[in-house]
Amino acid sequence: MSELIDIGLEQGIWETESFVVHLDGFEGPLDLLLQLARTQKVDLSKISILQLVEQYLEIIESARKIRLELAADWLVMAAWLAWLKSCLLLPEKPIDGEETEHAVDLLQERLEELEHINKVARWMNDRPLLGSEVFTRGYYEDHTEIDSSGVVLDISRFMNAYVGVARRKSKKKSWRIRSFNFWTVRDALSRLKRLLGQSDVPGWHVLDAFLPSYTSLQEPGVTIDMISRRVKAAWSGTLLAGLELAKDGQIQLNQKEQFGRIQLKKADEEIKQ
Amino acid sequence: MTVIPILFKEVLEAFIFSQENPVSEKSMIELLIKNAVSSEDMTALSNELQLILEQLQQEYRNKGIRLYNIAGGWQFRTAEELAPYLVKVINKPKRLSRAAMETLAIIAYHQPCTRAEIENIRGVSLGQNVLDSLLESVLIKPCGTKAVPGRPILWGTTQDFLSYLGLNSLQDLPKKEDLFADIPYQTS
Amino acid sequence: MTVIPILFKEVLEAFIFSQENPVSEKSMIELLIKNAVSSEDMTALSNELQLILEQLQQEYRNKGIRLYNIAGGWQFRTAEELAPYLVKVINKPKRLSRAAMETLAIIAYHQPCTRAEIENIRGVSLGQNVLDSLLESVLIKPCGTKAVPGRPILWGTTQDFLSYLGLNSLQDLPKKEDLFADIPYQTS
Repeated sequence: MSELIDIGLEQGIWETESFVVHLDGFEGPLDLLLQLARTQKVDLSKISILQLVEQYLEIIESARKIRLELAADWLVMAAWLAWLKSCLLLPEKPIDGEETEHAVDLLQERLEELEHINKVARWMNDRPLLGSEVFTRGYYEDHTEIDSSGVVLDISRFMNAYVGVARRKSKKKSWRIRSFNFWTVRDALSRLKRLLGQSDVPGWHVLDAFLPSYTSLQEPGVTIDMISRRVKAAWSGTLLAGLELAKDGQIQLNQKEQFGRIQLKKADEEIKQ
Repeated sequence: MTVIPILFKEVLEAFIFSQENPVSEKSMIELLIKNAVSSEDMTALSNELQLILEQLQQEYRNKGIRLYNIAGGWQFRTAEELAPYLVKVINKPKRLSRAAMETLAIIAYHQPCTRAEIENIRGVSLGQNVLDSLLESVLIKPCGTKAVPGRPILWGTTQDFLSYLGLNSLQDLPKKEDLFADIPYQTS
Repeated sequence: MTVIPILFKEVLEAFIFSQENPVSEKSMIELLIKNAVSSEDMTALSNELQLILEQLQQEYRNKGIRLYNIAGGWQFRTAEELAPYLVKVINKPKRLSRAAMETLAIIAYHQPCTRAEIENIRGVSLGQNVLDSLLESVLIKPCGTKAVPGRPILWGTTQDFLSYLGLNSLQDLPKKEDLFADIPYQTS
C-alpha cells in the first residue's frame, strides 16, 4: 500500500479526496483515520476498526521509511492503534475485551464527531459568504444630527462659580490691608531733617512734635484700631530716625528718666566736629 | 385596520438601506413611534411591520439587490447568484483556511468551548494564527472562562459570524441529521 | 441590436450598490468586458448601458431608495424627501466655560446689573463672547438700562435659567448668607 503515500505533495485543501494519501495534506492522525474510514464507504458506526487500524499502521510504517522525523502525535496514535489491534486480534481476555470495546467506541465517536465538523465546515464554506460572494452596501448614510443648543447647568457648578468669585474678591481685599501706609524710618528721617533745617528755634524740642499729624493718618475706610497702630508705627519710626541722626552727630538726644519724654536739639558746632 | 401609513414602507426601505448593519425590527418600531405612528396596539404594529417587510422582500425578489433576514435583523445584500459576475471586479478578502473553518464550526456547535476542547475534536493542536484570524474577522469572541484549573477562555461565535454566513440565528445552522442525510462517505 | 444580456441589469444594480463611491460608466463597461460581454462596437455598448441605467433609475423612481447620477458616477441613496423621517437627533448640550458660569452666577445674585458691575465683582474684564454665549443659550436677557451716563444695559436671568436649574423662582437660589458664613467680606 506504499503507493498510497506521496509525501511532499500538498493536497488541495478543499479538493475531493482521492485514494492517494498525502500525509502533509492531513490535519493530524485523526484526519487521516477519517479519510481512511471514508474509503470503506460505509456508515461510520459500521466500519471495520481492525481494517482501519491496519491501513493506518501500514501508512505510518512506509512513511517512516522515507521520513524518519514523522511527528510524535502520528506515532503516538500508531502505538495506541497497535495496542488496539492486538486486543482485537486476541479477544479472549475478558477484562481487556471490555477495555477494547470502550476504546473502539471512543475511536468511532471521535471519528463521527470529526466527520460532523468536516461536513459543517464544508457547508459553511459552500455558503455565499459576506464579502466573498455577497456584498452589503458599500456606502452608509448617517442621518444622525447633533443638537448642541442646550446647556448643561447644574446647581453645584453654578454655586461653586459664585463662591469662587467671592473668595477671590475677599482675598484681594485682605492683601490691600497688608499694604497699608505705615510711617517708615525713611519717612521719619526726611521729616526730621526737613523740620530741623527749617527750625530757627534753638534748644530742646520734644520728639512728639516731629510726628505726623493725627489727621494725616486718618483715611476713609480705616478703622480706629488701624489708626492707633499707625500712630505707634510713626512713633517708633521717628525714634529710630532720631537715633540714626544722633549717631551721625547731627542731633543730640536727651531723656531725663525712664519712660520720660525724649527731647532733641540740633547738635552744637563743637560736637559736630 | 392599518396603523402604519403607506408612506412608511418607503421610509423603512430607506432606513434599512441607510444602515451599516442588519436593522432589528425593534429599531424599526422605534423609528415608527418617533415619527408619530400610532403605538397603542403594539401587536398590531408589529404584525403590520412584518407584512411590510415581507412585501419589500417580495419587491426585491427579482432584483440585483435582495432584502435578507440576517442576524436578527434585515439587510439589503447583493443577490447570491450574481457572485460570479461581481467577483471579477470586486476585490475579495482572503477566504478562511480549512483549519480556521473547522475551528469555527466546532465553536459554533459546541459554544462556549475551550481551546483544549477544540483541539480534542480535531485531534491536532490549534495554531495561534487560526484563532487570531477568527478573532480578527470578529467571527468569535471570548465568553468568560471555564471553572477548571487554569481557567481557560471559553469561545463563542459573534453576531458578525451570523452575518458572515447570512444566517438569522444559530438555529439556522444545519442539524447533524441533515448533514448525514446525504449519502455518506462518498469519495468522489 | 442588443449586446448586453438582460441579466446584466441586475449585475450592474448589484455592482453600483456594493461600491463605496459613485460608479463611473467606465468601470461598468470594464465589468461588462471582464464578463465577456461583446465589445466590438463600443458606442453601441455605451449607449445600451445608458439605457439600462435610465431603466434602473425609472424602477427606483417610487421607492425609498433612488439611483442618482452623482459626481460623474451612479450611486444608490435614500430618497431625499424621506430624510426628515430618518433623522436621529442626538442631544449634546454645551458646558459653560468658567468665565460664563461666574458671570451667570453674578447676574443671578445681583440682577439687574451692568457689565461694569459684573467686571467689578469678578475683578477682570468681561469678554463679549462670554455674554454672547449666555445670550445664545437664553440664560440671560437685557432688562432695561441704568440711569447713569452712557445708559448701560442691565442684565437679568431668564425663565430658561430657572428651568435649567430646576428652580421655581429666584427665591429658591441658596441665600448668600448661607454660602459665605466663613467669609467676612461679602460681594455686594
